[in-house]
Amino acid sequence: MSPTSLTTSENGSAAAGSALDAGPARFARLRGSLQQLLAAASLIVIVVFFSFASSHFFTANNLVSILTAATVTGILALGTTFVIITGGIDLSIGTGMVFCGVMAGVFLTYWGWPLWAGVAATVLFGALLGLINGVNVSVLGIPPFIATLGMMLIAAGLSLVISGTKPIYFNDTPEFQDIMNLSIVPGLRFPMGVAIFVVMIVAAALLLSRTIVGRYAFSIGSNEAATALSGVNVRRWKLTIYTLSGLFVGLAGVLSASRLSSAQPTGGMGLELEAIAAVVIGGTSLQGGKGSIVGTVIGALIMATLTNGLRIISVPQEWQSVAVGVVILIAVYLDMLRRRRA
Amino acid sequence: MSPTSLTTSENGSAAAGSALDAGPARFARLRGSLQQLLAAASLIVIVVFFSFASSHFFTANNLVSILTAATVTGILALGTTFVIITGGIDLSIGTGMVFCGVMAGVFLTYWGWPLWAGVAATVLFGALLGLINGVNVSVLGIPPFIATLGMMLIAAGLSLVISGTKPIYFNDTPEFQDIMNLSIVPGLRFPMGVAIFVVMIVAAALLLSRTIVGRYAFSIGSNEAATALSGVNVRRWKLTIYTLSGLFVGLAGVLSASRLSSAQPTGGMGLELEAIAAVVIGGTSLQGGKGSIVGTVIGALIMATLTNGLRIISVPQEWQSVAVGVVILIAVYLDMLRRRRA
Amino acid sequence: MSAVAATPLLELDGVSKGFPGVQALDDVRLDLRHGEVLALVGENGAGKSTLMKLLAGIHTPDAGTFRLNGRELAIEGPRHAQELGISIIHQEFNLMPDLTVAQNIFIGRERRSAGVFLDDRALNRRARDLFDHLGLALDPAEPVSRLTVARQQMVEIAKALSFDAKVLIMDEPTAALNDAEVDVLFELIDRFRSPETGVIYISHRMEELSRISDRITVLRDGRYIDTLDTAATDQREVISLMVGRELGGEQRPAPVPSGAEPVLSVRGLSTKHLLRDVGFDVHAGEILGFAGLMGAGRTEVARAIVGADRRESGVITVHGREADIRNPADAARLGIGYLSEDRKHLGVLLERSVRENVVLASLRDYVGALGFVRGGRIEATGQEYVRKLRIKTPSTGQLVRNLSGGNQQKVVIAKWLAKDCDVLIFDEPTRGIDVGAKEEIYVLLRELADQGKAVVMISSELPEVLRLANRIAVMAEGRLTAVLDNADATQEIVMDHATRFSAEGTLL
Amino acid sequence: GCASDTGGETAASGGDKPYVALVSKGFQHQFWQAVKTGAEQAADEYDVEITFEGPDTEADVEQQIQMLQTALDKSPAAIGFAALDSQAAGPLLQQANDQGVPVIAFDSGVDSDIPLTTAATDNLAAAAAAAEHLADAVGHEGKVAMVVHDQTSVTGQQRRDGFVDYMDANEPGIEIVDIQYGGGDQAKSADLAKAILSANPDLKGIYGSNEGSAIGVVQAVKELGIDPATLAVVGFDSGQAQMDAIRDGLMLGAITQNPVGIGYETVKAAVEAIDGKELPETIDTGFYWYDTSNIDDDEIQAVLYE
Ligand SMILES: Nc1ncnc2c1ncn2[C@@H]1O[C@H](COP(=O)(O)OP(=O)(O)OP(=O)(O)O)[C@@H](O)[C@H]1O
Ligand SMILES: Nc1ncnc2c1ncn2[C@@H]1O[C@H](COP(=O)(O)OP(=O)(O)OP(=O)(O)O)[C@@H](O)[C@H]1O
Ligand SMILES: [Mg+2]
Ligand SMILES: [Mg+2]
Repeated sequence: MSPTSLTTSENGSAAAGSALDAGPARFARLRGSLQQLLAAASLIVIVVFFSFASSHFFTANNLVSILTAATVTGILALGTTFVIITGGIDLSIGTGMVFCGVMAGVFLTYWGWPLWAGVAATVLFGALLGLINGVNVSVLGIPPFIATLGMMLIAAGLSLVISGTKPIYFNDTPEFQDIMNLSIVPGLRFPMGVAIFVVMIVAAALLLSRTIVGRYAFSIGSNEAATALSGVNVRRWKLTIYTLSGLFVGLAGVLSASRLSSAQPTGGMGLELEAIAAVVIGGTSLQGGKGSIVGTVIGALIMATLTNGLRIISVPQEWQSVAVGVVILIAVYLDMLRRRRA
Repeated sequence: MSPTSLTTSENGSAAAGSALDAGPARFARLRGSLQQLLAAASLIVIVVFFSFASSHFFTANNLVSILTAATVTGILALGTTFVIITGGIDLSIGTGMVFCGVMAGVFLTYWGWPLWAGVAATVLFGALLGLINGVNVSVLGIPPFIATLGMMLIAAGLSLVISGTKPIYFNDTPEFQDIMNLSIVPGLRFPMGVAIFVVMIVAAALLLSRTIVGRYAFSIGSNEAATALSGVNVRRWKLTIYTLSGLFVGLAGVLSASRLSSAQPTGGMGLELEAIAAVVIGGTSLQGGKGSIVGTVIGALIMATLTNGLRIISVPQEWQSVAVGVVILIAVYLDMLRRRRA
Repeated sequence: MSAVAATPLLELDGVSKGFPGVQALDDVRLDLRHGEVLALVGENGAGKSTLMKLLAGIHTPDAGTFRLNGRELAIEGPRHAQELGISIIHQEFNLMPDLTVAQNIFIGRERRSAGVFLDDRALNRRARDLFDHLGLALDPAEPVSRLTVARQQMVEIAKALSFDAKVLIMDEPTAALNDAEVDVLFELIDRFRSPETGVIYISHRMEELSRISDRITVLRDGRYIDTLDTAATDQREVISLMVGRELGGEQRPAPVPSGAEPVLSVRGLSTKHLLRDVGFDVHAGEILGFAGLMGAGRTEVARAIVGADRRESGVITVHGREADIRNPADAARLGIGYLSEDRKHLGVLLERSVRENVVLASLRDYVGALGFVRGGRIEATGQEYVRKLRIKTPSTGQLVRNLSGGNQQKVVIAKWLAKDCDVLIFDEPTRGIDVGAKEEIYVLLRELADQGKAVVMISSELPEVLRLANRIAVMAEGRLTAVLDNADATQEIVMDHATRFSAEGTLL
Repeated sequence: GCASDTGGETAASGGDKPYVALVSKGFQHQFWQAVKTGAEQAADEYDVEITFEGPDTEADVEQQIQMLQTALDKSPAAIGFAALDSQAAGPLLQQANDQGVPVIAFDSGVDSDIPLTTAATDNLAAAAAAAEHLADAVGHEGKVAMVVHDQTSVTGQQRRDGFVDYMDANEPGIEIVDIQYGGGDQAKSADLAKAILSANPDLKGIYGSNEGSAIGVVQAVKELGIDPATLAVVGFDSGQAQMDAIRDGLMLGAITQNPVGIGYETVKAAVEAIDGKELPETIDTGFYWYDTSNIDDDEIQAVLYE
């Protein structure tokens, strides 16, 4: 029995095989995006709910406010999606972002660098922080939770040390605040920061689904040992991925400092949980191997919309976190049901 | 060749095998505890360092202060060790503890229950929070990170709602503060809370290593699917373990409210990271399946000692978090090296 | 023959490798000639996989020299091994479950369009070309997590063959395959074989050796024993070199007189995707074998019975009482144990000790008066089964991860032997177990049955089913096509029933 | 003019009352709850609708900006704003100005000419008063330490600097041996106060810069069993625990601001702004020293909260 004869001898499966050829892949992709749309169902429900609850909610200005609010956390969440897909975690993104903001102040105000140089240096500084995380995780073998927890504390401390515990203002480069705030749509307050967020979403989505970095992120998260055995230099790619996440942290630092027209040396603590929550709400698994950028964006928007909407309808503040908690539970539970049925 | 003849025919490995035969369990245990001692090496180095750096460090009073500072986080860490060993995580322990404290105020002050009843009810209330987490995780299948994040937010909000955002004082039950504060060693201010902590350490260690709950926690964390297929009711045991962790949260709530003689409805946010950090520094893996109570206690003590020592030697605050971050990285790295060599 | 052919393709000499408490390899030598298939055999834990892992660059040897085409070299890592033309199919799968079949096969060798972007469509096309060439029916776009163990094995094979390899190492590639698939594999090996290449083939299925190998190298307890020409030897000699003794002859069991009511009775069992109206009985003292092609649904029957998968319909009766089984814990309470075919994912706790694994299913029996588990008795049970099944391990405290594949399998078997079940469903229980140990396990199963237990044994090795089962149930396409008495069964008859419906298998 | 523009929009939002959004620096602490109480009193009195929000911690500038943005999106008739960082809020304040929404600053000044007035305590002066009382209590010599609630916020810095500057300028015999920051968390402040006390057994006095810090210090004194006669504790703000500590003699006394007054004045000023009235540049809401001698006075009781 030669393989060829085997091939021709069976009818059903061969036909099925060729049927799987062109159509089904496309069909699967279509079904995939339909599912993604369904994943957005909670978001849509939330938006519809608030639209009925308050006339101030579904206005161009407020929707832009939501996007603006989602921008910084969203960008952090984008970067950290890669890390989480490898099965890692990055707790340093919050204070790391603050640290990057302070460094922007150092570059632009203390050292008087030109705007472009300061911004570029800040983003690269974020990458440096990511690289250090990467070294700790993939070269020294420290568990990601600890490696990035250490970095979280170090970044928080150094932000204070370097800034002298005072905010740094961008007095010499007033254009700095335009990076986030400049309105790019006449008539509407549509800030450039949101546009940058959108660009980063597209970039992250392409990186994750269409490039080798993304492919290896999935592969490492799915089975790190097997990936290494397949001849992939896992150590190097983990370094790359943490560094990549650091780039997003640097950018978030620029945007947040730009938004506040100042480098605030405090805060950032807790932001990492928010960003990770956005990622996980979006269906990315902390076990690694599974995840999507669309999901993360939906997760970030769910969080931002909820917070905004509850404020818009003037829910007492102490009830707001209860409401957010409950809605997150319900949204993720429904998403689970949907996935399980699919 | 019978099994026996096989054993005798071999010299190298069989000899090793038989040498390891009877004594081996005991020997392994001895080596085990020796390793644990080595795990404490970082802690010892830290203690020695601060003892030399300041004469005020190694005094009975200050050591008790360190233990007191470690008590509440430590008890949270003990409970959450079980959850982490199953491969889960509990982010709700910080605000959950605050919520339990508020409920202690409700039981004792608002409702005027007798002390014992209020305390018992508070601990059980913690268990209830844990049970809800358990249901969300193991019955509804919500990922632990999200399930407990939701609970974290809900607990934070409800604490404020129920207390009316005001502290509740234990005016009717002034003995309440003795639970944590009563000095039980004449001459030395050794608070009862620390003694309770010690009792809980022993209880947790026994539970983890000598009872079926602990065994199943390891099995589930090691391979949940295989454990389930072995006829273990994984769902029920996960429920049990989250509930158990909740008991510790309830107790921590009692102790922290007792320490402050008041139920503070705020705070708690961030405590979960501290407790989880203690667990992970102690060598418990967030992947599940590995961990120990001794490790957790060492982790909690490392954190408390570091914080205390840095304050004793008056390191400027902004440098303190840098120092803590760096020391954690080094301690865990060295511990990794030790394990790898063993 | 040219001078090139005179120097072996691959030569190992004086190779040693030790792990804490174990000398896995001790002064081992081996040579692989051009164009040959060299079988590597030995008992579980003999060191076969360890030797191959040295070749794959996963472990570094403590001592020894490696020569490829006469050139001495050191293998620095998996990538280096690939570059040297050494391609390996590991005993344990090394697949990324979340990636698709095609992504798995070409991991690390992705081509990029415009220098940046991956083209999954092209990747799938490449994979489909490969499958067409190899004669495999795999969907390149399917996530590996959805594949059965056997299909995963086919992916591993396809992956290994997709390299331009000179030395192809196969570590028990047929452990999860049934006869038809084995045929295809051998076909593939034959086609791979050329004057430039060679194959090292590890297997515990002795009957395969004469079909595929040119020479046989035997290892025992980490030491080199001998190399034989396949043509000039027979199974008996090989086995005696491996285990150092003669094995008992084969006899085939007779049906057990089905006396009273069956212990386990299944009626009208259906599942959403596969099973259609499956019904059968198992009696006390009986071993019921399940035969069928890959994907016929034997595993699914077992999983549906113990409640690991959802049943669409069907009644399960235990000891005459209708049972409400929703999950494996319910099944265990009713005395039904299920040993899964997927050892790594559904069988062992890799990071826990041998003894913990052994008592996992029966842990409740070890709880003492105060609610504490009795460590001493657990240790005793661990040692009992290490002895009974000859599990090769320095102590019962050894992590299962550090055991050889076959010894891990023995641990899983021990787990169910240690629990007192009325019904044992064993799915591919002897997967990766050496011939000697297999016989011993058969004896144990027989003993269990003789003690009045009902045993269901699912196996892809037909000779094993014929050797052991009193009755044989044959499945095809999710349906039960026959239940035969052992006396009425031959390989041909069983195969005939197994192909009743044109099953969609792994093969085209 | 502007006021009437926005008035129409507000009507759509719910009632026909003018809507005043207050964005504070916090909401969970007693101090902010007291500010809120004052604001609600004024809201009742002047018949306006208010909301009161603040970030979870005073470190979270971004969250506050978010809240200010949302408040603006609700088209309020006026905004009350306690800036964590004036400059950071600059663009939004400008937006408020553009929308014609009057802004009233409270608690601490907003470094901008957009707010029409500021209702606040002079924290520098208040901290100096605390220093003065502590100096008196320790006999103008010896070591003192400080547990400050925050290192970066304006109030944290002012309550630190006011204290330090006073000591530097007026008390050559007093040495400040340590300044630590506890985030206003009681347990954390207690632990760090214990460390300070362990490291400086001869400490004469200690200052806690807000409610949580002060109670933490008292807790540390209790846990270490230090004789209150040998260690003077000076606090800030009120709350039952602090008042009890003063009555029990564990704490010498404390500075209280008038948070209810701050809230009240803010809303009152907002209403006046909506009505187009002229406002003074600042509204000083004052601060008070209280100790066993005056804690039960009506004037003091009026500004204390439990
Ligand atoms: N990482 C390890 N640590 C400790 N011992 C190991 C490790 N890997 C293998 N061993 C031991 O080395 C010996 C040889 O194992 P190996 O896997 O090579 O056996 P094998 O011949 O492939 O057996 P099988 O037929 O069961 O697959 C075994 O005793 C095994 O327990
Ligand atoms: N063509 C297929 N593609 C993917 N999955 C399949 C296919 N056929 C069956 N399955 C899945 O495989 C399982 C059924 O095969 P099952 O494992 O029960 O068969 P088996 O007879 O035990 O064969 P083997 O274990 O050798 O694969 C079910 O989980 C079913 O969903
Ligand atoms: Mg092997
Ligand atoms: Mg099967």
